[in-house]
Formats: sequence, structure tokens, C-alpha cells
Amino acid sequence: MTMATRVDGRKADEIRKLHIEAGVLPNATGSALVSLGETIALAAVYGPRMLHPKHLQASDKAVLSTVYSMVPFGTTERNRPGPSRRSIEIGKVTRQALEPAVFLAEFPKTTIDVFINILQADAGTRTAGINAASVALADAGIPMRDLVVAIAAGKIEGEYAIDLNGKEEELTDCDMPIAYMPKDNRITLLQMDGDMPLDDVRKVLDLSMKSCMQLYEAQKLALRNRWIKAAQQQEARTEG
Amino acid sequence: MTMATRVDGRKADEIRKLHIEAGVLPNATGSALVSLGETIALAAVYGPRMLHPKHLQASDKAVLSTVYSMVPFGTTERNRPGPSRRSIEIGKVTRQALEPAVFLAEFPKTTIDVFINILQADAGTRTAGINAASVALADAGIPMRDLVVAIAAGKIEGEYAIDLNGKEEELTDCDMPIAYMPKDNRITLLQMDGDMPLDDVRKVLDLSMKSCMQLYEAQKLALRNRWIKAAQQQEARTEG
Amino acid sequence: MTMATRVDGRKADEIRKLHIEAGVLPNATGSALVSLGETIALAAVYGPRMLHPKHLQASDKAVLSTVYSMVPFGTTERNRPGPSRRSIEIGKVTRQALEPAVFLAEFPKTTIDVFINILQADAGTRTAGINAASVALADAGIPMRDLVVAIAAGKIEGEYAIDLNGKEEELTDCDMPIAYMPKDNRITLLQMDGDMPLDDVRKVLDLSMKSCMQLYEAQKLALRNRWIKAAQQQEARTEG
Amino acid sequence: MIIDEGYIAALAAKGVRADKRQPFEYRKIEIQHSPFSKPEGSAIVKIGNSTVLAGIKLGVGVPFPDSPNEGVLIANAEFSPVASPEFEVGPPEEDAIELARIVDRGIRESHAIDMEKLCITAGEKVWMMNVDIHILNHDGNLIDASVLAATAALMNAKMPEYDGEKINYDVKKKKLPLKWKPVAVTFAKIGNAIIVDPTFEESKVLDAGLTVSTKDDGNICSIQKSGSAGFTREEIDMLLGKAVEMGKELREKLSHDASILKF
Amino acid sequence: MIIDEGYIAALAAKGVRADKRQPFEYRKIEIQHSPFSKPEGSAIVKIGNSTVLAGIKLGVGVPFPDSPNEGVLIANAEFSPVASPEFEVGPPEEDAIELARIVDRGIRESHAIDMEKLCITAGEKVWMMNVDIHILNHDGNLIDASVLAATAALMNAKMPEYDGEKINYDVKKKKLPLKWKPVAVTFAKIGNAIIVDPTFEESKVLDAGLTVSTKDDGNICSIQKSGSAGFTREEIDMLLGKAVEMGKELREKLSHDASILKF
Amino acid sequence: MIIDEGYIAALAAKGVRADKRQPFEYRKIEIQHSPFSKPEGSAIVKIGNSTVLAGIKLGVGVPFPDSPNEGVLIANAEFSPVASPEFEVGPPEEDAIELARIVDRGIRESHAIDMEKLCITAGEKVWMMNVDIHILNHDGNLIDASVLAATAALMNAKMPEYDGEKINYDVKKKKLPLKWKPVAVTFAKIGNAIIVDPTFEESKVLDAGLTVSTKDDGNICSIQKSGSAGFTREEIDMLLGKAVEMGKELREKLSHDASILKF
Repeated sequence: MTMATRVDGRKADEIRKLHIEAGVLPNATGSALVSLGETIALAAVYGPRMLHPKHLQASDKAVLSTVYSMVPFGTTERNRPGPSRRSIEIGKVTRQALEPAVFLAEFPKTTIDVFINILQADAGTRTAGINAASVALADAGIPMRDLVVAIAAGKIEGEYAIDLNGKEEELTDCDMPIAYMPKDNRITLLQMDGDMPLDDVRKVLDLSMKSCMQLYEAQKLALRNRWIKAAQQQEARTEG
Repeated sequence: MTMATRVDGRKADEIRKLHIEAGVLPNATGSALVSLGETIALAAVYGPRMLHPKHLQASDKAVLSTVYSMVPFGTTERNRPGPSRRSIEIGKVTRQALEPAVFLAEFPKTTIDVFINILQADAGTRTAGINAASVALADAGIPMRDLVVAIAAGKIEGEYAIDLNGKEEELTDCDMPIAYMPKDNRITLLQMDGDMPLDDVRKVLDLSMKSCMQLYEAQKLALRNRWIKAAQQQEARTEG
Repeated sequence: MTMATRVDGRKADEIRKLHIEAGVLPNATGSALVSLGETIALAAVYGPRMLHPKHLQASDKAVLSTVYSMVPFGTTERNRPGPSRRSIEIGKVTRQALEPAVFLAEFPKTTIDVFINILQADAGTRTAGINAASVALADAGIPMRDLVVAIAAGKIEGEYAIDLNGKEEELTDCDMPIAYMPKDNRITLLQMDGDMPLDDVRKVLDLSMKSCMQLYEAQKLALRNRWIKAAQQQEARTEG
Repeated sequence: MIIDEGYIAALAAKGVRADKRQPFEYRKIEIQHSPFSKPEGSAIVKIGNSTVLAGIKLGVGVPFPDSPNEGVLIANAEFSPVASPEFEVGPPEEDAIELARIVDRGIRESHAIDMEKLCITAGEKVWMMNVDIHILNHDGNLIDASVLAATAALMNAKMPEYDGEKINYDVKKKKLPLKWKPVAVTFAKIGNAIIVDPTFEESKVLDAGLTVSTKDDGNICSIQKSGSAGFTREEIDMLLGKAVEMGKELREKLSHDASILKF
Repeated sequence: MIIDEGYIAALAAKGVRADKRQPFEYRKIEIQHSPFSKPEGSAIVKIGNSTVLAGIKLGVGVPFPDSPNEGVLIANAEFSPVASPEFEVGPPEEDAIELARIVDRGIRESHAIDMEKLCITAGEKVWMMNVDIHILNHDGNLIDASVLAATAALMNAKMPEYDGEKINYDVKKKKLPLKWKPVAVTFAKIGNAIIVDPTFEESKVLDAGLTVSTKDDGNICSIQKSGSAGFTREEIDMLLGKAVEMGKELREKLSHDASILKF
Repeated sequence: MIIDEGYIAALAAKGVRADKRQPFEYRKIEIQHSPFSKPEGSAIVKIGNSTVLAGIKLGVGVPFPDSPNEGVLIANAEFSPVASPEFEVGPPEEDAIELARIVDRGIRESHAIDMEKLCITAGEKVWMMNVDIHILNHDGNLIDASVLAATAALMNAKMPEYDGEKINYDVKKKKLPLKWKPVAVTFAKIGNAIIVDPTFEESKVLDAGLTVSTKDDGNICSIQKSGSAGFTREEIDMLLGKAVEMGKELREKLSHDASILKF
């Protein structure tokens, strides 16, 4: 396995320009905005709140619900609003990527709703969405075992690289997103499409997990900034 | 502002041939048929009746529900059955035009359902529908503050006119429907699309409100005829 | 009325090669597979089971529900999955063909669900489905007044014939399916499309009812085989 | 609406009906031809208090690949919630679909319209004929009323002019190529009694129903059994005969215009 | 969310608002032009805590038969569940549809865009202009925010190149043929008090609402009354005047870019 | 269906399974090629009591603009309510969609079919290949059964003749251009135990699942993690290896025809 050289000058294992901001939506219990290059994901968390109708409740834990959707103007060609087979599948794997991180048993009979809006799509939207959702859950004050970090890898001219952008992705049919909880060494999402020898899969996993640690620090920093700001606002209000 | 001259010989402030008949549908609690030229609107009122499911009920008043729809053969080109964005919006503004007239607080937890069917569309369907609904509500014996009368105004070759027919409407992009409760001087529906100086809007409002009084008399006459007929039938039954 | 001669050498009143097998689906309460030439129908029965939501329950009997559908690859041109107007109507007449046979009053508040899947369609699918459903209901141990047998008749070059196959059906626009309970002499489904003098309808009914008796024996044989096999399995388990 | 099922059934057992009709007597039938100007053909039919509108709209479209030189017939039925308090929570889709399909097959299978005459350019352009049924008041036997209304609308329909590019709906002259006037006759079995033209109440308690459509030549063009019970073979034979007979009477009514735009 | 309706209404009666604004005072308005690179035009508009995105996408399609030499405008609005706990069980379709139609008519009826300039080949190919509104945080008065966002996005939109066969979204140069900048002003009547720019709480207790859209020349291009009560004629006359006046101020804000990608 | 979750989980902890299988042992697998005559290719696959049908239908259509010289693959899966009492209230859409997408990608991303050979006229006409999965009895591990059934149906499919205008479904001769035979292997983690080919009961109590599809050359062409828990990196590495190994065995079974039309 050799490393790819890239049009935008990045190294094979280098992620795009990353920006994470927590607490961006006043109405939501928690929220976060993640941009990774041109890809922009927004997540809002509402809850825990009572789940209706009753027969959907779980008596011993909260139900985590995730909806993934894209704004119609977020892609080069306008994409029609409303759920697609793709967005329904992504909603499911996103939920399963987040569930291991949340102490759901603390909120029986409730629902915790995570809404992910892709505001702009330039590859890597499902992993950007998971990063945004992770920060939004923490911002909502929901008890978590760990943050969930996610990144996708792919192939450029036969060589592997991390965090492909849209132009790069057009030229490949290899895509391997993962989500990861570093503290416990848990891989909570793993998908792959393409054609890879067993050994390559393992090596790409190594690469991706390394990048995950970068996202881990960025998520923690964004939350720290959010709490500092909230404290300052609180102080200003008390003084005011 | 000058007045328009019209293909069908009407004066600018003259409405089309009007016919109102109350009590046309045996099954409905109240009903009315309104024809205004070639435009024919039918309204049926069912209720007050208990609203299910319970969480839709209002504990302190009846919920007024209005559905506006058009028969598929009511237009020059067949129009597909089922709700459209246009019919949903008209349903909403129709409901809001009628609500101020109905003593909803008298029937908590119930629904009063108003169904408007446009049997033939030749412009002015939403206002014809409101007139039909007003008479149908009264025919249903539902306590009302006042009848609601409605008419639309538009422009013909740059000049304003009342109650455009379909041919006239094709040539204009100005449309201003209003609904009005004369007793209390309440405008309960007002919409406008077009391009009008402020002063013109006010003058057209004057025109429309004048026509409204004509419709007011016609609605009252139709209800009177209905009650006379009902009394005669009652008498016949008693004697028979 | 004269009799048709047929491409596949069958006599006018001869049905296609018939195979019926009961108890083919482990999960279902009862099930059956019926093939009639190239037409293959599968029926699964679930229930009686409590019907939810409650307001759909009948307090004095079970509700019989029937859903008729076709696999997408069951026809020459792929047919889109999901209910069509045709399949909804067939679901209804199938239910009404079966209801007279089932002692519904024995299971108040429950539903008995009959799902019919046409695995391959070569004409006569609704009657094949009814035969499969009849055997599946019996296989489910649901108390029945009688089995329901069904067959369709049509026209070939102006002459009547029983159990048309797909090629034959393409050339005719006459179709007359019936369902029949022999014990009580009850016709529980009768449909006809075409153009037939009154006398012909009666003669074709005679033909169809004769074929029905053949299906009646075949249904009974399939159930007998099923019970023998079940008893043997039971014995083997006890000894094992 | 509370229906005393026991009462209706008890009456039926005695051969008596709540509205005093004979078992094989229709309610009053009124037909108005062309009540509307927008559709190419239209009719209002009342059977007792059941009121049904039918409208025919013609457009130009592409024929089906397997019948390139025939016009296209599309029949549709809507149970408007104006028609019955039962339709409160949404009309019974199954029944509306069955009704539409009976109207559709009644016209299609009887070859009531010469569909080849609705071809403009084979394989490319044909007339699309929409027959829409709109129920305004439901007091039973919607099928017979709907088939009557559809046939009446076909009789009075006039085709708009078409210049090969655009339809001119302002000029309508030519009649539709109508060959037959199909009508439907619906029977209901309540206990052991059999009646024609069931009211709403009667159809709520019926055990089985049978609709038979016939053409002008007395041939049967469509049969549909309904309801949760069966008919004996003898009953079927009797009713098929009755339907041919009563169909003739209904067909005669189609020539008269009752001219009431009052439902 | 628990709203003390009595409190808000009592305040209104005294001409006072919970956030201390004057009756005819808007909240802080922020507009960011072109926050996104994928859409041809885009804007974020905040009015207080209400946050709205607008995006313009251009494609090539077939014109409507009755306007063969005009581009096609399609406006759509989505109430994303991120925007409010109220949208939990699915956003209120009726309100989203009304909002979309007000934005649509605000652009269409004011002739804000010269649609004939969006024709490529008459009767065959024209630009399809999608204006999509996406609500991110709902704190009332979504209409004014949405119309502002749509107009801003139209102002900054640039058309992609089209060589007659394919659109090249990588090269965008030409501006849209924008003739007018429509803006909407929304009033609410609570009891007898009338205010502008209602918050979420205020819109929950309002008796009636009135939205008036105006153009740069002060002409009115759209009116929409809402709510369950009526206005007197005198109130309407007063508010139409106010709308013309306040519309001017809003339109001025459109030239400034607040440049915040922070909702 | 009542499942004793504690019991299954307790067994798993001891490395034991309710049906006495070894952790990495499949249930009995039966494959029938071409059970149906209408579809171009078809198969029935049973893994234990899970029964799945696959059918291939070919039609002619227009290629996607971005791959003008390739045929079109459309995979779909239906959870028929015949398959399980769980599907009573409508099958779980999410799971059916995921299954369809795994089958789709298993064929597409492995380049199992040479899609360029399904091009008839570049940019104009290509073969549309529909792969439909129909579940008849659900006893767990539907993914492996469905991928096996789809691959089997691709193996036995024969293309109908096409004369440039019409498809003749009565004459089918040529095989599909099949390059690879993808198969899927699904693991489940229950507590700390890991097993292959979970039954319905086992899949109800699993904490996490992993499906790995491989090609004839041992390359991995698709991975899908499921379930509400995670895997450690070490577990993933182990299971990828296992999947390559067990995939080989599954692929061998595809050459044999168990020939039972009995579910």
C-alpha cells in the first residue's frame, strides 16, 4: 500500500480544514456545526422528552432517534427534499454509531431526537454528521461514555487516502467510513464499498483511526469553548 | 383609478349572475350551493361532532376544519384529484375567514367540519366557497356572530373590476379576494397578488366591500327561503 | 355454445396441471402453495391474534383481512411492488369469497390475516390465490364450514373454456372467475367481464362448477397429506 | 348514524322494506344531462337520496404500446366527505376503487365506446377520455347511480376541436362514438330475502350483493358479487334474468332529462 | 414550551412587549450573503433568534406550455425539525406550504426577476430557478425572514455557464436579471394592540396577522391576512401604509453583509 | 413470539447455541436454481428456516447521463408479511432498505456484472437489470441468504432476445456477463461471544453485527456494521479474516442445485 498525492496538496493522511462549533441553535437542547472543507453538517438534539405514542416507548431506556437529511441546495445538482433510501440507511447506521456512547438507560420511556442537516455536501457527509451529532449530544448535557468521532477513507488513483473531497470521490468507487469511541477502543460504525484485499482494509483502518484522534481533540476543544462562553454569558447576566 | 369595461357587458363593480341555495344535501348537517356565473361551489357542514383522536381536541372550544377541493372535471383541463399546495393554502385562509364568525366556544372538544367542493371553476372559487360555507354553517344551525361574505377584485386592461370571470382572469395578474363580516366591520380574509400602489389597494377595497353587501342580502334571502321551505315540509308531514 | 380447442392440447373443460401443498412456511399459523400450470400462488395465514388499534376490532367476531400482492418478477414485464387499484379490488373480493367459510364468531376482537403472494402469474391468479388461502386457513386450524374452491373461465376464439393460461387470456376479453363452497352450494365470488348472452353465462357457470369439484378433491388431499406428515414428524420427535 | 339492523332484517324477512317499496322496485330516478359547461360531458343522477355526478374530460395523449390505435379510457371515483358522515375519517378507499373499476369495466368491456375512433395518429396521439365520478350524497346503491351517470355523460359529451397541436375547448361539436349504453342493476340479499336498489341502511345489513351490467342487446357485460355471504346457483340464475329485464327500464330513463340542478 | 398567553396579551394591551421593543420595532436583523459555495445564490438571515437559510439552484428544463419563453420559478420551504421542539411530530405542513407560496408569489407577482431573460430557446429550454427556504431556528416571523433571505440570495446568485448541452457549475459569472427587491412586513394583532415582527410567543397568542410585501417603488405586491380574528377596515388602511414605510428600511439592510456563519 | 433473551445470552457466554451449532458453523444451506420460468433468473435459498427468493428481470431503458455506456442495476427487497408475525403492522422499512442496499452494493461495488456489456446503444439504450429479493420466511440472517439468492439468480439468468425495438421474452439464450460471485458472511456479537449466521432469536439479542462480502479472489467488496454496540479493532481484524475463509465455502455451494420447490 502506497500513499496518494492529492490535488489540493494535502497529504494522504491529512484531513480537510476542520471547524467545530457547539451550541449554535437557541431552540435545541444541544447543537453543533461541523465543517470539513466544503462539507457542512449541522446537528440538533431535542430531549430526552416523553415518547408518544406510548407503544413506541422502551420501559428500560431512552429511544435514540436519528434523522439524516440534506438541504435541497447542498449539492451541485439540486436534490429533492424528503427521505431517500440512502438517507434512511444513513440514519440507521448513524443511530447505531451513536447508541454505544449514550447512557440510554438513564431516561426510560423517553426519546432523544438527533436531527442531522447536511447544509453542504462535498463528500464525507455521514461522518461529518456523526461528529456534529456527538458534539450536539454532549452540548445537550446528555450523559455519554465517550464522544464518537468519525472519518471516511477512500482511494485516489489506486492509493489510499483519508477524508476525500467531492472531486476526489468522483474518481473512486472505494469508500470506507468508520466511527470510533477512543476511550474504550470501540468501532461503532464500519462500512466499506469497493474492492480491497484483506490486508489493505486493515492498513486503512490504521490510517483512519489515527485521524480519529485529531477529531477527538477538536470535538473536546469545541465543547470547552462552548462551556467557557456559556459561563461568561451567565456571569454577564448575573452582573447585568 | 378608472373603471374597466368588460367583455360580458358588466359594469366594473357588477358581480356575475348569483344563485344561492341552502340545504341541498340530505346527509349533511348543513349545506349550500353557490353559483356565481359559471363558478359553482358546494359546501357541506358536518358537526359539531366529537373529535378523534383525543389529542386533537381543544378543551375550551370546537375545532373548525375546512377542506377545499375541486372536482377533476371542473376546469378546462382536467385537474388531478387530491390536495395540492394551492388547495391546502386555500383551506387554511378559508378556515381563518370563517373562524371569527362562529361561536366555537359553545362546543368544546368537538369538530365542525366544512367541506367545500368546487364543482366548476371559472375564477373566484375561493370566495364562492366561503359564501357557500357561510350559508352552510347557518343552515346547520351553528350559532354565528354574523354571516361571512366574500368577493374578489382584479384588473382588466389596467383598470379595476369586481368578480372577474375566467377569461378576464387569464389576462391579468392582479387578484385581491376579501372576506367580510358586515355587522362588526371585520375583514377576515385579505389576500393580494399583483402590483398596486397603496392608494389603489384602498380604492379597490371600497369597491369590494360594496359588492359584499349585495352578497350579504343574497345569503340572508337564501337562508330565509330555506327556512320557509323547511317549515312547509314540516307542516306537510304533520298534516300527512 | 361450443367448446374450444386449445394450443396446449387441453380439453375446453380441463384445468391445467395442479399441485397443492399445505404447511410450507414454518413461521405462519397456516400456509399453502398452489400451482396451476405456470401460475403459482402462496398463501400465509397468521392468527387469530388480537387486533390493534382497538377501534378496528369487532366485538362479536374476528375480522378477516386479506392482502393480495404479486412479486415483482412474477410477470413477463416486471411489475412494480406496492398496492395497485387491481390488487386492492382483488383483496376485497377474495376476502368476501372466504368470509362465508370461516366461523368468525368464534374469535371476537381478533384478526385473521391472510396474505396471498402470487409468485408467478400466468392467468387465473385470483382464483389460484383463493384456493391457496382456503387450504392455508384449514392448515392453520381455523374452524371452517367448508373449503372454498375457485376457478376462472374465459373464451377462446369465440368458444368457452376453463382455466385459461396467459397466452390464451391475451386473446380474449372475457373473464369469469367464481369461488364456490360445494357443501352448501354457495357461490361466494362471481365476477364477469366481457359480452355474453344470459344463456351462455349460465352454461359457463355449469362448466366452472364441475371443475370446482376437482379442486375440492385436490384441496382435501393436500390437507390429508399435510396431517399425515405432521403426525409422522410428531411421532419421530417422540421417539427421538 | 344508528341503524337498527334487526328491524331492517326483520322487515326483509317479511318481504317488506322500510320505505314501503316492493322487493324489485327502484326508488325514484332522476337524470340531468349536461348540468356543467366545463366538462365535455356531464350528468347528475339521483336514485332516491343518492346523488352522483359524472364528468367526462377529453385530452390528447400517447396510446398504450399494446393498443396503438385506440383511445385511452381512465375511470376514477371519489367519495367526497360531503357525501356522508361515514366518510369523516377518509372515505373507504377499497369501496371507491371497486366502484371506479366497475364503472371502468362497464364501459370498457361492453365496448360502449368505439375506442379506435378515438385514435388521432396511430401509435402517437389518441384521445384520453377521463370519466370521473363524484359522490355528493350517499344513500346506498352508488354503483347503479354511478354507471347511469357515466353512461348519461357519455351520451351528452361533445368532443372539443383539435388542430393537431392544440385543443380548443371553446368549440365542441362532434359526439363521442357511443355504441352501447351499459347500465348496472344491483341486488342485495338480506337473510333469505332478495331486493333491488338497496338504501344505505339496507346495504349496511346485507349479507350478499350482486351487480349485473347489461347492454342494449340484453347481453351481460359485467358481474360483481359482493358481501360476506354467498348466493346459491339458483339465486344467481334468477338474478341474472331480473337484471336483463330491469336494465332495459333503466336504459329508457337515460333518454329523458329531468333537468334539476338541485341535489 | 410553556407560553403565558395571559401575560403576553396583558403586556400587549399596555403597548409593551416582553423583550421591551416598541410596537413597530423590529428585532436585530442580520444578513449574510453567499454563505455557501454549492448553491448559485444563498443567504442566512437572522431576525432576533429566528434563523433562515435560502438557497438558489439553477437547472435547465422545459418551459410551461403557456409561457414558452419564460424561465420557471419553483419556491419551496421546509420546516426542519432542528428548528423547534414543536416540529417534533412533523412540521405543520399547512404553514410550510403557506410560507412557500408567499415567498413564491412575492418573487413572481412583483416580477422581481425578468423571467423572459431566463429563456434559452423558446418553447424548448429555459432556466429552472429553485428557491429553497430552510428554517433553522424558529422564533417567530418566519415570513419576513424568509422573504429577506430569498431576495438576498437572488441578489448574490450567479448563473453557471451553459453550452447548450451541459451546465458547468464550476464557472459562475452572470448575475440574475433582478428588477425588484421584494420584502415582506408582518404585523400581529393581540387584543386591540398591533405590533410588527412578532416573536414565537407573540405569534402563539395573536388574534390576527397581516403580511404585506412591497417593491422598491413602494407598490404593494402581495398581502396575506392570517389568524382567527379579523381586522377593521381602518386597521388595514393604517397597516398598509406602515408596511410601505418599514419595507424601505428592510430593503436598505439587504445591501449590507453581516457576514456571520453562526446561527 | 416470546424470546428468552437471558437464556440465549447465557448460552452464548458459554460458547453454546440453542440449536447446538458451533460458534462459526452455518445452518443447513439449500439453493435451488431457476425455480421460476417468468423471471430471466431466479433462485430460492434456504439457510435453516430462513427462506428467500431472488428474481432477475431485464428490460430496456435509458442509461444514466454519467454512465452512458453501462447497463443499470436496480436492487430491491421486500419483507412480505407472509415471512414473520413481526411484519404484521407493516415490515420494518429501515431494515428492508438496508438489505436492498447491501445486495445492491454487493453486486455493484464488486463489479460482479460487467455493466458495459449491458449497453445496447451508448447514451440511448441499455439493459435495466432488476434484482428483486422477496423474503418468505424470516428466521434470521436474511442478508447472507439474500446475497446468495441474488448471486445464484445472476448465475442462472438468461437474457431475452432484443431486436432493437421489442424484447422477446419467449426466447432467452445468452448468459449475463458475470465476472464474480459475491457472497456475504454475517457475524453477531452477543455479550463477548461472537457467532456466525445468527437465527431470528439470536439476532433479537445481539449487541452488534458485522456483514462482510467477499469475491472469488478473496477480496473484500463490502462491509456493514450493525447493532447498538461496537467492536474492538481486534475483533474486526479477526472477523474480516473469518469472512474471507467462510465466503469460500458459501461460494462452493452456489454450483450445486438442491432442487427443492418446497420452502
